[in-house]
Amino acid sequence: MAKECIAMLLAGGQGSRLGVLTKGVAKPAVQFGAKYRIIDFVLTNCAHSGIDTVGVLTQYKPLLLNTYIGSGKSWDLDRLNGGVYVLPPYMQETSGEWYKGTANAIYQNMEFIEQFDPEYVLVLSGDHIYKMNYAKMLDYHIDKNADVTIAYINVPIKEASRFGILQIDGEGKIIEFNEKPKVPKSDCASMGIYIFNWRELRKQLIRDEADQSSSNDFGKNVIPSMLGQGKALYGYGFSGYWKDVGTVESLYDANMDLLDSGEIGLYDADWQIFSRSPLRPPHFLDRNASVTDSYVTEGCYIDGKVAHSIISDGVVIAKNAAVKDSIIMTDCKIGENAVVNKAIIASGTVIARGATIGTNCDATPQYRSNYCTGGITLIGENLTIGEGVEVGCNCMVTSDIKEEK
Amino acid sequence: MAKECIAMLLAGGQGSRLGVLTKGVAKPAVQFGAKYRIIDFVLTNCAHSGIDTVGVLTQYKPLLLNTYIGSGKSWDLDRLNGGVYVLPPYMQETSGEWYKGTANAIYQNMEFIEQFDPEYVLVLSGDHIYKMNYAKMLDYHIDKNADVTIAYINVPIKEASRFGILQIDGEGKIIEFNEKPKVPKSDCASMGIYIFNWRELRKQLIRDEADQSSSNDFGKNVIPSMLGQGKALYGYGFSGYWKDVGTVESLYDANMDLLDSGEIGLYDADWQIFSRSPLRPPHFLDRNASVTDSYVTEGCYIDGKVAHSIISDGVVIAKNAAVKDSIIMTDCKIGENAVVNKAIIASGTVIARGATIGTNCDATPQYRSNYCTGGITLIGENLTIGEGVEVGCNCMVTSDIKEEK
Amino acid sequence: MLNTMGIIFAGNEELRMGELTRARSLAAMPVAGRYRLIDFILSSMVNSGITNIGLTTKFNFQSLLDHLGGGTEWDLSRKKYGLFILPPFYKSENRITESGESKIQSLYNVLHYIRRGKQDYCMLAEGNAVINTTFDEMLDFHRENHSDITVMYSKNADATASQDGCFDVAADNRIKDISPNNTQNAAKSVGFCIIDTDLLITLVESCYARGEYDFSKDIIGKNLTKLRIFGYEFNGYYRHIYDIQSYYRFSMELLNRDVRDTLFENEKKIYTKIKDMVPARYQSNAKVSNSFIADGCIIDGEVNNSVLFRAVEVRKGSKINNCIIMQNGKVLENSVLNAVIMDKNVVIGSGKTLVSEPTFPIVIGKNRVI
Amino acid sequence: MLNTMGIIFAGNEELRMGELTRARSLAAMPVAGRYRLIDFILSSMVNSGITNIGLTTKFNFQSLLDHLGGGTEWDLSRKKYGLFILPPFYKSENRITESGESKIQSLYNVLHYIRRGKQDYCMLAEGNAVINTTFDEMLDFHRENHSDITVMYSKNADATASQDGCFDVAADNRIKDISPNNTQNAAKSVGFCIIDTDLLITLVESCYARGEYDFSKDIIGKNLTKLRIFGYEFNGYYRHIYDIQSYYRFSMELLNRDVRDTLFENEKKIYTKIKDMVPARYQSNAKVSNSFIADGCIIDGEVNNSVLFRAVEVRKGSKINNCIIMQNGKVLENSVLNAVIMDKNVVIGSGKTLVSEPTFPIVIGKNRVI
Repeated sequence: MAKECIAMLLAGGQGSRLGVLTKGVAKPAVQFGAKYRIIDFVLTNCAHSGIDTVGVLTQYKPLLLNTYIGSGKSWDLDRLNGGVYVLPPYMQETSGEWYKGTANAIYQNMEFIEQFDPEYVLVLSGDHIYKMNYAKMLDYHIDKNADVTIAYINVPIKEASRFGILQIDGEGKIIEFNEKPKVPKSDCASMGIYIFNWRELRKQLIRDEADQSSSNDFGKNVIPSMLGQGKALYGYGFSGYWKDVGTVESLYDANMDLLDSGEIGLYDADWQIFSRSPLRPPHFLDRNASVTDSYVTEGCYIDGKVAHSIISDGVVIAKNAAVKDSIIMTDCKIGENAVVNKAIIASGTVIARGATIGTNCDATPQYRSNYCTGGITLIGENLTIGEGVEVGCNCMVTSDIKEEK
Repeated sequence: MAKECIAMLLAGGQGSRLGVLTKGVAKPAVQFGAKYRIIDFVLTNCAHSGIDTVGVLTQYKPLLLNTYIGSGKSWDLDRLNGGVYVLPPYMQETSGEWYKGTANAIYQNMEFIEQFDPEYVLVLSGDHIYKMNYAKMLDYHIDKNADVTIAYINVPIKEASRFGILQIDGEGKIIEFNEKPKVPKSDCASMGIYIFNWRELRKQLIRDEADQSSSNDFGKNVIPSMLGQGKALYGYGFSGYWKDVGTVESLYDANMDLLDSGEIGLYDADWQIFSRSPLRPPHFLDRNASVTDSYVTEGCYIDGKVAHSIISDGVVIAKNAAVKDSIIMTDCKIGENAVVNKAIIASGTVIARGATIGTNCDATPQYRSNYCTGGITLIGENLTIGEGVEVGCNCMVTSDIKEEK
Repeated sequence: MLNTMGIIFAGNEELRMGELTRARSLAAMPVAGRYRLIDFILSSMVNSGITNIGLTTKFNFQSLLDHLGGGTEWDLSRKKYGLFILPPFYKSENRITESGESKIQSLYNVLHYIRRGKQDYCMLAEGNAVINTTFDEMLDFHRENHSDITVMYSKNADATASQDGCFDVAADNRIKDISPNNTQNAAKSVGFCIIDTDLLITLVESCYARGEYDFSKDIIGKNLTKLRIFGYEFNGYYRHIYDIQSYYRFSMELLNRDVRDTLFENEKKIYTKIKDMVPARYQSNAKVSNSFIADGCIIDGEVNNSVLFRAVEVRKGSKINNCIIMQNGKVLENSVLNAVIMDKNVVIGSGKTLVSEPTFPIVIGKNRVI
Repeated sequence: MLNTMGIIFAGNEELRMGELTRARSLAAMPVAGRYRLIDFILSSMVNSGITNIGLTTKFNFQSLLDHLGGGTEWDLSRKKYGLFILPPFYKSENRITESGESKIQSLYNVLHYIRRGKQDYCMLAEGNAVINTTFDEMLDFHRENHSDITVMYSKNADATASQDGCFDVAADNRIKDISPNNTQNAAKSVGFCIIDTDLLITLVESCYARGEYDFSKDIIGKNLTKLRIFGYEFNGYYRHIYDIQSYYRFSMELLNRDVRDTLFENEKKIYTKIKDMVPARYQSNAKVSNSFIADGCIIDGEVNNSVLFRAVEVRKGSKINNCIIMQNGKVLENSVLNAVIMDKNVVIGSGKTLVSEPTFPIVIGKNRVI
């Protein structure tokens, strides 16, 4: 059952810059846009690109991610030949080792790849929001006769130093690659999406593994080394919505982009975003509800005011509560007269009646956190913020706050 | 979705006493009885006992085992609520650690168990061949109001020192437990099957984990400690076929038991042994074939002589070849005039024409191996034994043997 | 409840449902924003631990087939037993359907399926009931009373809904008589009964042979003295859907929190086919109250006292009151609707007015553009 | 081949199959030890990358439904498209089937399904073909020739098997005429064609309206000059099963290694429903040669030139020659069978003799005890 191209999805990172949001789950499993999780976008891309075999490399708190992926049915990846496989680190005869870097993670799973005998291997990361037809990128790769093709996107030059930056010639060939350069020479940022010829990748992984000084990372080691060896590296330009949701602020912004720009195109009938839906009834808006400019999904009960917000399944918003510019995750409860402003409330949390989140910027300096920038307040999962409690902006709450007596 | 009882199946061991058979796979994934794998028996037990939630703890080379288990559909364990979950070791915020012992493996997955909020946890190992209705054992456990119930079987007293040995009183209460005692005080051997009250187990696991001197093993540490604490431990007697297939010889014997005694009862319509079947056509016996006292499964082509043997799927046995008292695994090819006697040939191996395996006991002392006792010859997977080569008894072959020129 | 098999009569075709059941069986009727009618009884059986369930079908069960698929979403894609859709049987010689109109004929046609099951009890159920319950206690009752047939009844039930009539139930719970006395407080059949499987086979064969096709009269009524036939009272919420009014009435009852909670906010879930849908989107001009809204809707108008199925669009300036709008319904700008039932894919142009009273809802058939 | 939808005519009911198709459609006929006839064309379509497949059905398709379930085992349990079983459509007013006898009537009844698909091409196929092929090249041929309809033909084919007749195919591959010349070397229809979807809808509607129901005559024959209709030659192995002789003949051909290899030892698999079975067991007195044996068999007698389906038992002293024994067949001690076809669950007692010639096999119906 040889496959032309299989995908390897790097989903092992903790995503520690997401603060308390990744306390219990790996970053790709973080909720997004009311009913999705971050990984849905990449798995959906695979499904629509006709890539039916995907290895998902996990190691950080994979339980929820594994359960969420399940048989892969939700992304049409429960295939007879192929499908989705979760690949944790494992023990060999003598010992086991954790994934050291992105390249090492693939290296440790060469045997998995071999069983499909693929021509090409697509390497993806599980923490970006975008829609991309990998089949077209593969056509380009084949057309260019490349050893590796790297997808890139043009970014504002002032942000370029956060990325791996490509310099490409008129033919699309990469002539220079710099991982997070201080002085970027172009605005072509690597999206962390690679197509390799498998035979070549195999060689490079073995070579990289043997190099004691390597940190076994694609961007830092393998790609620069291949460039040095004179291999054929090509850049594949992508234009369209693409967002790295690595920080609390960028995750918030990407959610708000859904509401404001619609650029990601949730309504594209030919490119439905697949996700694993919970089984809940439609939501109910009661007599006092007012909901505008918002996404609301199943199982919610709303009797309060919701403006410009994203409401996940099973959320209860009581009478006279006011939620604005916020992201409320699964099964949160917002009590009567509570106010939630520009906040992310992680799943299962209760904001008790009269509590105020994110309105007074000077309040609660003790919760201020470097994770939260741009005036965003982040409340962790399964917490209770007591009656009448106030939490200020740029704060991150990681444990219950009791009402003041 | 609270569950009365969930199972935790320890499948992480390498099973190194099986020699070359576990070179590429974990022991529970080793083939058995033409179309089964060892783990099928325990998963089948769960299915027929009405236990619909099973965590499979893996860490040694889990790829084939994970792929084999898949969605669990083959064992009716692809359930909407519950089903089968593969649980590898994972990374926490600061670090990850491999499973140190059987108890530690469960300890590391307490969060998994908690989500089902079970009353009882059944702990199983994935390397025994037996049929058992765990529902009856659970009834017994509940009836006795036990903290833990241990299934035991009566063994010949001379073998008792290989096992954990229970001493039980007239009520079934365990009054003493000795792990592999030199001088066994009874013939009641623990089968490594435990039912715990989950609350009690949780406490014991935390306590055991805190004990620096513990090797975090149920038989060595947790059970003796609970006995010391005066907990209510009961023994549940089992009679019926039960075989630990931990060594090459015991694996061979268990296969031969299938042929000779039928004690395991493959034909019990109410207790079908479930397995993941390959999709292959019926097998074909050609004009020169002679097959007696044997099991043969799908996709085979046989034109030679097969006596008292077990032939897995896709095996080809050419004209005038003679296979006797042997176990031939998936996709092996036995060439013309080859002779295979009392051997286990692992999958994908070619015994070229005229080769002789296991007839001359004095041949090839260089391959003699401690793994192979009782006159059994073991040939590893995907090897080629060249034309006319002879391999003696009690030998283990781990690499190709070229024909002598 | 592992020793019981289920038979659901999903072949009913209610002419009183008019256009709504023209191309689908009643059991496949969309209800409650994202479900089909069959989901309720099917889920109740699954939640009772019944894993061998057969559906008798008659005409036009394509939408039922598409909805149920292999049964996976109801946890009925099982190795042993599972969900069986039982199409009508034809004698090939003369191409005449034997499936007929009555429960007894339907049962006769699926006797091969009933015989194959190894369960001692058989639960017979109507496919058009809205209910979320489990039948464990009813089975216990059946066993404890050494009952041959146990019929579930309710005193609250909507009388017109009862398909198997009313009963006189004695103090010892035995059914004394079939009663014509269809009053408010009568014991009305809820449409579910438990019967010993062997007995069912015998009764069906003997009735069929004699051309007696009325379940209530010929199986219950005629055997009241010969067999132990008991009534089991059910006090919970249930509704039968059998005409447009009962459909509309139930849909409006969903706006009561108690009804929603009973059916959906329950440890026992109502399973249904899952589709990928964007969350519901509320635009700047949305004004929605007292309404049940499914995913995929895009609302920029006013919606009150209504049930909106998946992917319904209500544009700016439109006002929807007391309506049921099924999947992919579209109401363009500045239209006014009151007491309208829109089947799937109906489009209401801009500036239209369709107003009736809740006692007489307007029904618009599938795919219509107005 | 993602731009093609498949329609399989699985409603055929061949009276020439006698007792073997009394309670099952021909497409559900057990073949080759563990398969059903439908598996071949279904797998060939799946292996060609067709993911939207509809099966037209007519009578008694219960066994087909049970076999196919949700389509999982053919990789057809897909989010978008997948496998659709299309039961006959009835007008509810008068309960008259519209499904009719002909392909054109069948197609007319599933036009709603055809319209829903977004594929440009439609592959029409008979449900009774034994074949393992892919249709990619045929589609390329169809496109390259700007063909409206491409019909697969074979010169080797068994003439009586052709349902759509023979053709005169010109050097440029265009079909010139429908030929009555059913000779050894004629271009005989294999029963598969590719047609542009929009054209198919138009043609079916227009034929149906005029009461023209003969696909070969009314769609191919009458349009030979108006449309570009091409023949595509297929040289591989295929067989149609249409009567007892063709069924028996094909089963015996399975004893040729070439035939088995073509069908089964191929990168492209024939998918089927998987059942749990013990491996085949050979006892001490077993003497088996030139036979195709499925799992679950227990053999202690002599078996030659035969096909044994799953869980067949042949006891000591019995001699089986040139037989086909379907699932759960049992031959007790000391019986002699030659050229017998046993349907499922047949039991032959001990000491029986049932002997015929391969040119005239004895057929024993399902569940018989002899």
